[in-house]
Amino acid sequence: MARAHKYDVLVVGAGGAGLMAARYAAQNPGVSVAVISKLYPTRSHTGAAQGGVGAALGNVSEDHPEWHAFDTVKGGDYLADQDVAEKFSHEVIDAVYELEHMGLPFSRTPEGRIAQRKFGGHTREFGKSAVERACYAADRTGHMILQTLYQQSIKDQVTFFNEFYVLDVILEDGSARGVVAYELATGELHVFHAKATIIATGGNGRMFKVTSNAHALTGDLMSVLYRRGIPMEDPEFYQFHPTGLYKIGVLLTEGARGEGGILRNADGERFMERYAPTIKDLAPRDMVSRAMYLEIQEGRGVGPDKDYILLDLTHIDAAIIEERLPDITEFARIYLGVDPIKEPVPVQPTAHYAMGGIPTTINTEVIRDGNNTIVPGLYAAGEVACASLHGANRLGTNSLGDLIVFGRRAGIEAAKYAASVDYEPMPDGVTERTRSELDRIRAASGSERASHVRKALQDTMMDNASVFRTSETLQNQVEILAQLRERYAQVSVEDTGTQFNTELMETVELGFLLDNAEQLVHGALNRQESRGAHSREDFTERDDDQWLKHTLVYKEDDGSVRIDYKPVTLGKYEPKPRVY
Amino acid sequence: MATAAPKTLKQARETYNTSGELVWWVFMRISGLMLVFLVFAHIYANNIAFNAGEIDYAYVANRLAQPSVKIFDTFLLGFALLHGVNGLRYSIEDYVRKPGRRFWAKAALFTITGIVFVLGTMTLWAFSYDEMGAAVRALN
Amino acid sequence: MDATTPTRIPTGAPVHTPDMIPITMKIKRFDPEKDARPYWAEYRLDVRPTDRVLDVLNTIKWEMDGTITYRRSCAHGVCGSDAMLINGVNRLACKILVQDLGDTISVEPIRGLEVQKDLFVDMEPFFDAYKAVLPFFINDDAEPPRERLQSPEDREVFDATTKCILCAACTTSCPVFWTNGRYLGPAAIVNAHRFIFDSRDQGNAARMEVMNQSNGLWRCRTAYNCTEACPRDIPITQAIEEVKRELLWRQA
Amino acid sequence: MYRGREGQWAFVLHRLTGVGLALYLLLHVIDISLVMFGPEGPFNAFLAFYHQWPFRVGLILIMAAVVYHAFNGIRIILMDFTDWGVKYQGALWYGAMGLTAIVGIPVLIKVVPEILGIA
Ligand SMILES: Cc1cc2nc3c(=O)[nH]c(=O)nc-3n(C[C@H](O)[C@H](O)[C@H](O)COP(=O)(O)OP(=O)(O)OC[C@H]3O[C@@H](n4cnc5c(N)ncnc54)[C@H](O)[C@@H]3O)c2cc1C
Ligand code: HEM
Ligand code: SF4
Ligand code: F3S
Ligand code: FES
Repeated sequence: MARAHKYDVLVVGAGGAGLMAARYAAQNPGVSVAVISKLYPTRSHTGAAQGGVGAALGNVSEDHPEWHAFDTVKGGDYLADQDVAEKFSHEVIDAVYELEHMGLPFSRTPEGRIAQRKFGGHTREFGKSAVERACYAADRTGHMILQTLYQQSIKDQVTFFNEFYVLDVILEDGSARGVVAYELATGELHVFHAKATIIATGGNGRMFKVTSNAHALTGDLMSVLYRRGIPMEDPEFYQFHPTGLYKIGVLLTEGARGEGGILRNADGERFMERYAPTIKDLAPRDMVSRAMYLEIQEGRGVGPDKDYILLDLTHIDAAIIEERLPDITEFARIYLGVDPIKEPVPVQPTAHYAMGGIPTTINTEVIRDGNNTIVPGLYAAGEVACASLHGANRLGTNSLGDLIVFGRRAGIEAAKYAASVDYEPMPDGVTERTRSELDRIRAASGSERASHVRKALQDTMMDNASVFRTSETLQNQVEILAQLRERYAQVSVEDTGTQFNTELMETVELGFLLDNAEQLVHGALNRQESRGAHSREDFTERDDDQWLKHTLVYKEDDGSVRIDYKPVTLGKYEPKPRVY
Repeated sequence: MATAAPKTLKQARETYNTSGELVWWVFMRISGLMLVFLVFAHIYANNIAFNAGEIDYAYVANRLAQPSVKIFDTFLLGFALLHGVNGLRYSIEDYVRKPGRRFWAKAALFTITGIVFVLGTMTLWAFSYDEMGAAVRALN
Repeated sequence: MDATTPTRIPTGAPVHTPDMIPITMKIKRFDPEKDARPYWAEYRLDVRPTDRVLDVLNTIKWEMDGTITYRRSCAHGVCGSDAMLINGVNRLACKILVQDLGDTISVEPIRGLEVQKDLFVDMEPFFDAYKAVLPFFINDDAEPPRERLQSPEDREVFDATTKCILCAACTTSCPVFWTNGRYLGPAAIVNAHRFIFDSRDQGNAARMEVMNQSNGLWRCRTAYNCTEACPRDIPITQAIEEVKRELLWRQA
Repeated sequence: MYRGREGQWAFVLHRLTGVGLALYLLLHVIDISLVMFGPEGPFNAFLAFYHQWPFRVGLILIMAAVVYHAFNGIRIILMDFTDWGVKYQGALWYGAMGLTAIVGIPVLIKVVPEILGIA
């Protein structure tokens, strides 16, 4: 039998968003809170974030939340919901001060204030020139956020269930009742009964071959809810970060360009001058990644295979590099044997961030359709969610902002909700679905290995659905995905034990990844325009008349995919061509 | 593994019982410095200025007949014993893991040290080696 | 700093993908459901010299033997999942390359924590020690409307110890910790240091009390294994000695 | 064996020599205390017992140990109270070993033959 637990508020995921949510939920006396995570909290990928968190503090030069909101909307190619962007750009200022009050060790200005630097797409006076908006702690901002939040959760005595994999969300009569989780240590299933459940499980970058994302980022809960009939919003907008280390994808923060780093092609040319004359190397990521691909396509890539670009930091003072970018300097030295102080670093675009995800309202309530129908008791925040802040392309530093702003909102909203309702009854047999899937995999005798299917998925997604897409490559990928699903059904595991069966979990995660890829590819195939990170070679223009709307991808009961759309919330900022 | 997370200060206090570790730490350093002189002088006197192979009762008794040696050796004995016994305690606490055994090991250590200290002090102060020395000289 | 027109044309050393080489990987394995005691398993395979040890483990798990079990996530040394005893020293598997190790590599679980399966060890005692030092910011003054000020110099004092990723490489390399699992261990002290020397923090009295306990700070015998092992290059022993001195002057 | 570096071996040796010295000290006080029983007492008999080979070699080791322990003890104190002590701890250890040799070897040249009863 499954072990049973009961908490008023349940947080799934212990990254920045999850910990922030838990903290705020726990501040309500009488509301019990638990956090479930498949990793120890401090192993969450928020810790990998480097560059900074954007907030218009104006510590280095004049700045205003309105400018930030504008940059967010424009960076998102006008697909961002403008009410969300406005609220966000104001609230993130408070949230950053709050982090500081929790002890976060930001780097400092000479006056002792939080240090800020330039970042891609952040500008003064609605696009005039780059502005210092990214609040940073060297190139370990995410690490500091994650550690600080975890430290506070120790102070607050939050209850954690670590190395528990949430494999199902219990939805009954349209409302959420809790989750089913697999305990890695014992192989047991646990049922968590809750009044409110917050999903904060991060991204899904592992569906691509070259990615900055951790092995653990397999889009689990995006898939779980998708299978449960909740649509995914805007999954075709997947961000490729321009500067991943060549071949391995480890990220070199945009902060490197914020500090003056320059991208060069094989001719040594600063090619971004041609693509974005005003802010050059600090253009939004989608533009830079595309420019890099184009340079490579046109034969100006570097190296024996002419397939990478150089990030040049050699003109920057060595002391500044060591002080402000110590970690990425080390990454280049260790993994490529290149010393950024002396030589330019080989980079290539790397799969980085899902703009889309579980659709939510501005208050992080999960919605189930284009009419914004709320799923009572279900909340989502962080990279896994799509409150439509990032639109078609996220600006650098806006994800960490997203975590703290919407993580906080989720905690507050969920606790408020939990305090106002009683536990709804837990239906019978809630573990059946999970148990039978696990049993099926354990008992399978097929000849396929999960790793081979996953590799095929990652390679083909990279080829067919990454920076540039065409109807042909996407159609092709739809078929490949169907074949991969068949192969997935043949996957068997060698480890049939109950304790610490990581092979079993990797296999389950592969199933989740396949769903994530399906959402992305279908969303992309249907969207016949180019916008933000979604770039169609057969539809190269943005088409606001037809496509200024959010995609919703549904999984039907028969396994087929249905696409629907919902309108974008517009506001002050009229959609305009995006030039920098 | 489910962890009802944090350790409060109270729990921390319960887990770690207070003691004078700091004082001992300082003592180890001060006594160590003193011992450099005491031990080296001791070795010099007994092994370098004198042929260690020829040490016998007479030599020892003669030495112990001098008050300056008595005082010097008392310091040496006290510091070396305290320094050594505390060092041995460190080792016991690191290597003897079962609480019961650890208790007995330490009890035995302290008892033996106590006895040795008494023995040593008696040797230094309770007897007149002048007479004994004279007796020996007479014997020869 | 704005080098709009390049004065020289840097092209960088071309990055070649080196050829595969054969290696032998020895892994200390243990499955509580099958084995009475741990044993060494050997795998022979071809890898690239620039592969991380984690890549090698992945290759074994994905191509040769799916039962092998270890923690990993970020794969570039920032999450702290995969501290292991590699060729006799504690390293993160994702931060050490085959070319730095030679063609025979041995991998064991980190020491001093109970082995649960293969390279999985029970991390709870480690985190308990960490939690005991009150590793969180304490300041009960009214919060200012904006940030608390801190000079870059004051920020610099504790910079090194903010880098800790709680990988346990240090604590499980410490000879004192191996035999006396109740010793707080270097990781906990590092995290105490991070707050003790933060000019904004006020919780030191309580923290020092924990440090001063019989299994606290004073058990450190300056063996430096922790410092050698730390994948974040934190000068751990230096930090421990700073805390010792701080505690000493405070009590004096 | 954990492949630690200077610091680890310095610690292991310091502890081994410390424990060795402490145990020797206990024995040494006991045997010297036998002088209390006067010239006819067991003292000389004990000395004869000590003159057996293993004890003679042991005594030489103890002398080497005390020299190492003393110099490394000073190294530890330097590390505890100065930043450069920590920074150059490796070099200091080699220094301690070197000093042990410099001080120890002449002493041993003088003492070993005597203890071994050759001189
Ligand atoms: C290398 C890198 C650098 C970045 N730099 C920046 C930057 O400078 N600025 C910026 O704004 N953004 C940056 N980002 C983006 C940002 O860091 C992430 O989007 C953000 O950290 C995601 O946080 P999260 O809380 O949503 O999820 P995560 O931090 O990824 O946490 C996910 C949590 O969910 C848990 N989980 C997942 N699946 C399950 C399951 N099935 N059951 C139970 N638990 C589960 C995990 O254990 C984990 O605790 C960067 C991202 C990367 C990869
Ligand atoms: C000669 C000068 C000496 C000096 C400078 C010296 C110095 C030190 C110091 C500084 C320590 C503390 C080590 C630490 O905390 O890491 C120590 C430990 C110790 N000393 Fe000495 N000492 C000397 C002589 C002796 C003698 C004569 C004995 C034997 C009686 C002795 C036995 C020990 C023991 C057993 C330890 C504990 C070792 C450990 O915990 O690792 N020392 N010494
Ligand atoms: S101090 Fe270094 S080795 Fe120790 S846990 Fe932190 S990062 Fe790991
Ligand atoms: S290895 Fe251990 S003894 Fe001290 S210097 Fe490091 S904690
Ligand atoms: S996998 Fe994250 S530190 Fe190695």
